[in-house]
Amino acid sequence: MSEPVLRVHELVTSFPAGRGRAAAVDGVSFQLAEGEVLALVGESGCGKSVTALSLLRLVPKPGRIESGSIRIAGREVLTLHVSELRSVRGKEAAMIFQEPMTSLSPVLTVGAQVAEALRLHEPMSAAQARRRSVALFEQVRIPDPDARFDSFPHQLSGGLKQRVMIAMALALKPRLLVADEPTTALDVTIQAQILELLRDLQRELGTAILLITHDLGVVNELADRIAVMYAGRLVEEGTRVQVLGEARHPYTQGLLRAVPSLGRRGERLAEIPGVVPRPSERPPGCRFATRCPVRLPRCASDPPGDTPLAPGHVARCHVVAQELAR
Amino acid sequence: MSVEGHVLANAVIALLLAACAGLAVVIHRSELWRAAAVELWRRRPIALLVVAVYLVIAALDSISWVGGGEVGEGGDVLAMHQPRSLIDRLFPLDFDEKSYSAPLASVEFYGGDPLDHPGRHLLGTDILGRDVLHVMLDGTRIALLVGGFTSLLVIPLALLVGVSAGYFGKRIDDVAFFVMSVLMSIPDLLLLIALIMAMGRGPLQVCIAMGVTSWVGFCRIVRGETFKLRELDYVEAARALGVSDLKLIWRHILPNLMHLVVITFVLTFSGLVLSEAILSYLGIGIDGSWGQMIDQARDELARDPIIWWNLAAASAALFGLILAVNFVGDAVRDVLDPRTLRERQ
Amino acid sequence: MARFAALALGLSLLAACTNNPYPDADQGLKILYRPLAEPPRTLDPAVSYNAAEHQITGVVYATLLDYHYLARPYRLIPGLAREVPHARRLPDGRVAYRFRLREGALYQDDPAFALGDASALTREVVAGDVAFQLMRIADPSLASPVIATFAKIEGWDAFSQRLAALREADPAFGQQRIDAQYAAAGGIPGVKVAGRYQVEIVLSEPYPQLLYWFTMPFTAPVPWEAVERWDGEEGRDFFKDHPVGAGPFFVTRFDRQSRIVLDRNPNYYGLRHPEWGAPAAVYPSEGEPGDAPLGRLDPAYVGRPLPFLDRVEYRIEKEDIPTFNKFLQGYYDASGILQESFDKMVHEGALSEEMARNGMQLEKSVDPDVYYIGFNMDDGVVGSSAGEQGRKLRQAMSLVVDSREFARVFNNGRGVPAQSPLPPGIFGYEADYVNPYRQVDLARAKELLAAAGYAGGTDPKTGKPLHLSFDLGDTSTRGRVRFQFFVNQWSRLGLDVEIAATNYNQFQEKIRKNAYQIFMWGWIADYPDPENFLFLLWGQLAQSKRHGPNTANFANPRYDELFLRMKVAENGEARLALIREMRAILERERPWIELFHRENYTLFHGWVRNVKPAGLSLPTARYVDIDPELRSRRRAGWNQPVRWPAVALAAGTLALVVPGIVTFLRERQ
Amino acid sequence: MLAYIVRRTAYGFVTLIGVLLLLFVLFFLYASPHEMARRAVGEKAPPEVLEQWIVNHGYDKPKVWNPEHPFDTLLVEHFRRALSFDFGRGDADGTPITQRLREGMGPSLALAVPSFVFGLLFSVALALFVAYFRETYIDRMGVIVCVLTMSISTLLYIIGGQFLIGKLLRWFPISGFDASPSVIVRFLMLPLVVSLASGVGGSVRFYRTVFIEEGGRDYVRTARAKGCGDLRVMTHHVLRNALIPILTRTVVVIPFLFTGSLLLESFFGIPGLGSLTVDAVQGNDFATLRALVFIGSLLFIGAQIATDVSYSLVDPRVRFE
Repeated sequence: MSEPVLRVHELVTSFPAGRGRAAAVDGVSFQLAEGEVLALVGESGCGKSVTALSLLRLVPKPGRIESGSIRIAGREVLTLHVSELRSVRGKEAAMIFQEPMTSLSPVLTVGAQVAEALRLHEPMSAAQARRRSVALFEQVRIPDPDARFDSFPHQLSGGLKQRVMIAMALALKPRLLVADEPTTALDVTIQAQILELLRDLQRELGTAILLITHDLGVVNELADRIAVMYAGRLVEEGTRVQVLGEARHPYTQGLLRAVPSLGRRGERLAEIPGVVPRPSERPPGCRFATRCPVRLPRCASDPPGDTPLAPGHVARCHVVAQELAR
Repeated sequence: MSVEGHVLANAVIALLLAACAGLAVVIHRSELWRAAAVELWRRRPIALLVVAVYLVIAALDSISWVGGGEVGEGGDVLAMHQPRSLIDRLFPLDFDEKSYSAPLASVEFYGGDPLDHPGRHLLGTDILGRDVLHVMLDGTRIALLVGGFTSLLVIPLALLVGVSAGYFGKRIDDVAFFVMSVLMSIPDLLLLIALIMAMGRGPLQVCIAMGVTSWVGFCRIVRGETFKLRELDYVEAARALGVSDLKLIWRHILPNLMHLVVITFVLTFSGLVLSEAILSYLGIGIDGSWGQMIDQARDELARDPIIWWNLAAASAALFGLILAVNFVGDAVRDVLDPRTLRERQ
Repeated sequence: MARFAALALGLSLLAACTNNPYPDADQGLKILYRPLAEPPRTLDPAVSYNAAEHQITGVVYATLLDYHYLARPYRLIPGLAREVPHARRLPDGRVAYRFRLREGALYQDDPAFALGDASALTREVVAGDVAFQLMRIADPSLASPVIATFAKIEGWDAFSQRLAALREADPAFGQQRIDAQYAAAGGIPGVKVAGRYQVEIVLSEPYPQLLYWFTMPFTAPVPWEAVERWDGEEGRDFFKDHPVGAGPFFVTRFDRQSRIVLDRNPNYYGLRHPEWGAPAAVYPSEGEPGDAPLGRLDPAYVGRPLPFLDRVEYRIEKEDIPTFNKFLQGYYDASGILQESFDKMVHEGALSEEMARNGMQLEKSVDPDVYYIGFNMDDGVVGSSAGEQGRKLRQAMSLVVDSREFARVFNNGRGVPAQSPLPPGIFGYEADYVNPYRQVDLARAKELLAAAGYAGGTDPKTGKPLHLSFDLGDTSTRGRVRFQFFVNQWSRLGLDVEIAATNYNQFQEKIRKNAYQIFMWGWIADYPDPENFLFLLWGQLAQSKRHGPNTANFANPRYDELFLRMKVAENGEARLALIREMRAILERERPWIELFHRENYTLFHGWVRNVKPAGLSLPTARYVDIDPELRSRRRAGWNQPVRWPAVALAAGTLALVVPGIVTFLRERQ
Repeated sequence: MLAYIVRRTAYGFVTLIGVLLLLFVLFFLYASPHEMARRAVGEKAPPEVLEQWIVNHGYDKPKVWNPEHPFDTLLVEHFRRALSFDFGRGDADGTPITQRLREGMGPSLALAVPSFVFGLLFSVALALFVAYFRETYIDRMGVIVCVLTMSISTLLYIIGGQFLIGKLLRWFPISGFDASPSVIVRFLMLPLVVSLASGVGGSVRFYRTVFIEEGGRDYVRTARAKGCGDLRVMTHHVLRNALIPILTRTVVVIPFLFTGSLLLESFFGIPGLGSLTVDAVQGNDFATLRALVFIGSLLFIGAQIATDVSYSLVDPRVRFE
């Protein structure tokens, strides 16, 4: 197998908390192959978005990446010089964000913002940039693309703005697209359209996508593989079928139970009791221990290790390990 | 200050103290405000203490009565007929020297004649031989009078106008808005000057003039916030349920404005005190203020050797107060309102 | 582009880094730089009556007579007149003076002269102009402060009244040309123009001091064209801002608020007609014994036509500290000593070594002036209508004012404590005279106050300390402190004196309108005669009655009678006796609290030549010369900017900030 | 757009009328001509002198209502004078006010314009710098320095500046003014430095907050994600967006320009409108003061309108109809 598009190893990203710092992402490792769609799922506050931002070193101050390794297309991002990093951003790996409303600068035309992305990486004239941008608009199915080029963000609907974001992200045909909750802020009908667009474009361009979401419906639509994250760590990872169909980690199971359409018929729609602990209040052992319905005594003190369940399917849970051992 | 003046001043100070006590009770009762106060104290204990010291000095300097004390032969007979405050009474009645003396000096600065009170003038004496420390302490009262008394005039008025304009809208709002835009379109200092010139010079006039100029800012913020609050769901719901306007304002609008009032008050305070210094230079400030001291002392920098203690004392006193208030102001804003006001500042 | 702009900005900053307030091109010119504390209110010679303004009007207008620059006691010499006229006794006790003007003296160039002759830029000074100016003084609409001084000229008051009546009767009359109006009013019978160059002044009674007035700008010839033309209408200047005279300099730039520039007048008779050898237009060849050693009789100057300067520049300098600092930097040529810097400048009565090294010169003189606190005698409390009570109050207040202490605190001890209005150097001043009410005696003052009915300073009517107002023409905090000194002294008596300060112009207005109680003022002699001081208290010149200079409105029949006799008496025992009696009246009545006679210390830079302190407000610019080369050299030496703090500040900031930047950038990798 | 400008100007005019009314109330109704006369001539002036003053200065007409000549009133006169810019003569020395205003305008602008422009550029640059290093000690130090400098009275800046820079270091003339192009710069330097020093603290602190806030917005992240460098982010994105609050602040600062100038002009002997104001205050010159307030408001209203209109230039979301 060739070098994966993205390889994350033992990533730790921290934020100040109280007197010290706490790791929002605490030793996360995963990789993403060419053309693959990996969904990173979890409740809000579990560190998904920070992981996504860490990939392009976009963690906002005062957060910072403490350790680990991030390789995009074989280049180590964390040690890149700032100027090289700039050439990775947008060209090798692009990002779309949750809020299309605020992710575009309100004082520039959307066309200018897309053209900027192009001209930052490839020398071209303004006219060329405009032509390419309009073509991109067409590609992301924006109606009347030429006129839209000169629109300001506030003149566009949310869906259109997200299409502009996608156009901007895919402008330079990056090998990796990080999509941070791309549909959360949109209406349900628009959500479907955007997902469809993403899927089509992914097939067309062969871009690998890291999809960050808490919506398992979206995951089901798009993802090849799924990684479940809880309190800064991955708790279960596997193919879509493995995780959605044969979830073993109690947290994943809880998540699935909380989704109406995927929950088993006849059972009460369940919620996971409690909330995600704050980074500074995490238990020393398994982080889910405080909320876990089936916890063992050792869960509170010993961090669980990887338990391989099937090829590509891993869970981190003492209970699963115990069951497996039995 | 005239003889009746000091009685009035005593009454005002009593009122202010009562208001402070009342405020303390209110703060203590309300969970939210108490938490804010605790947080404030945690963030800026030193600045708060400094402000408190100024307040105490001003309060002590505001309680005055006539009589007591004796002057020696050749002393200032007039002083015996004038009210003297608690602060004044910390100093002997006849504490003046003939002219300049350096801090803690035992002889006059020029000529070297022995002083009447050698080594007892901690900050020296000014050109007329007055104890600089005494003059400086007296200035505290003026500064706080300018800041505090003005706000006391302004806040109720601004609340009244701002809330009714924001809440009732229509004609009331039109009128209020017009008045505000008229006042706002006159540059502050010019308006101040015009008002003082029209009303005549004097402490009360200065306070009123400052009140009028700072009123607009208060009022604008209150009005805008009331607009917003009026549209809130629970207020609309209460109105739909037939709660009377007055009760609504009292229960839902006013309490939600208080944090803005507090923040604006603290933030305007330093501006007011600094403006007074400018007025003093123009000769329409309040007698005995630090601004006037600074203005007097600017000649002294030209002396050779220079006389620095007068300027230094007044500037330090002014600087200390403003700095402390500024720090407290920032903290108050952060504690009470992390966002809304920052954009308007 | 941005880099270029930054470079240009930096360079221009470097270039601007000099404290020279004058264009570099002016370095080589003989320009005398002088500060002016307030913009001149008026440069109309008929109205202007203050020392600073006279420095300007005195060189713009050429007077008929002048004082000898160096000789002391002061001596009259002819100016525009060919000789100093003698009094000619006429029947009925009248006296006449005949002035003969020099023929061919011209005014400065001015567009106003087109009014008389369309092609003219200037014209000759003629006798009619002298008469015209005298009529202007008499013109009631001008409110000249010296209108009463000339009342002895025959038909003076009648002329004033006729003019006023004509204007009153017909509003159109006032629209006529100004000289036509005067002609219609019939002129002043006592001012007779005889031919083109002669004018005779007839006085109804002897007034020997009259001649002194002809050294002052009041009586200098003024062309009617200028008055007519500069009327302030349709964007034209006012005559008071646009003087047109025949003097050695003329105004070429008048920015009221910032600067006034006087250039040498090429039409000046001294320059145009050196062959005349007019004594007032050449540098004198003799003086006091002390003048030669002090370089005031330098052969390089003696006998040369005046003026020597190219230009005189006045800058408005409202604050005297910056002004003095500029003097020290060499940007003003002469200055009084700032009280604040006295100790540095003067050491035991002489120039300090440091200053002497800088080539500075110190001139000391006691001015023929008197500073005093006056009571408005028309006032019901402190005035004469309060009778004995008022007198005792004034006496008590006089007894506690310690002028020696005042001089010590505020004037570095400069100033002679005044015992009477007469300063040293004026006939009638007696050094051994001691005024009993001018010796500080608190106990006596309290007794007198009690006798006046204000025991302990309490006003029996209100039961509170007696409230008086001290009206002053100085709003500065600096001035306030001074006045507070007196207030503090009076408060020792328990009197509550309030300071009511306005600016000087407003104060004059207040005085003019008799709206004051206690005031402080000074008088600088117009001419060296006791009459010029004692008339300040002559009842006929009361401010309230005739807008005269008797600001105290003092009116005492015996004093007035003595005054009239003293005025015309020759200096001698008889005159001294009269003065003594007048002095005794003042001593008892106390319309004034005499404070001090100023002791004047003036500093000059080494490049200023031919200076002689003149107690009278004589315009000196005519005689003074400047060595511009020496001035440039000294200025350059004194004003090297100290640059290291800028470097240090920049370095300090960098040292503080750079580590942060470095760390920041390193962390970003 | 044009319609908006017209409407905005019309309201500005109405406001100006309001200002005039206020002045009338203050100076004719509240402080009657009698009182003005008393203050100008003196508390103890006899009544006939007061009357004379009032007549001389033309304040002897009926105030609001004159049954015989309805337009011959102080109110009408007051409005006529202001709106025709013919302010008559000063109460203090009788010089035509309009002439003084015209003379004063030049020096005032010579100081106000550079101090405004440089102040803005300098504080924006400094704020960008500080905001760029946010969360480092440079930032924290910057904020503290800002608060410190804000807490010092303008008077002290001026006195200190004259003493230090003018007297001790001899960099520039201590005071004075001369409009000749060869020397004007050196006269303006010291007041400029002082005005920068006294004004910059508050501005930097405000702009820093703006920049940090804008710098944390989502579109900035987007720009970074597509490969914008820090500098480009700051200039193309943050600064462009921050222009709106900067503009708002500018309007707030304009009157302070006047305030600052007032002290500066008077201390440094610059014969502008500020000095004129100080003279008017000290000379109880009500007529001049009224004219100055009117002119000040006129300029300020003009500035407000200009600002409102220029919002449309920096913020496409603003549309006037």
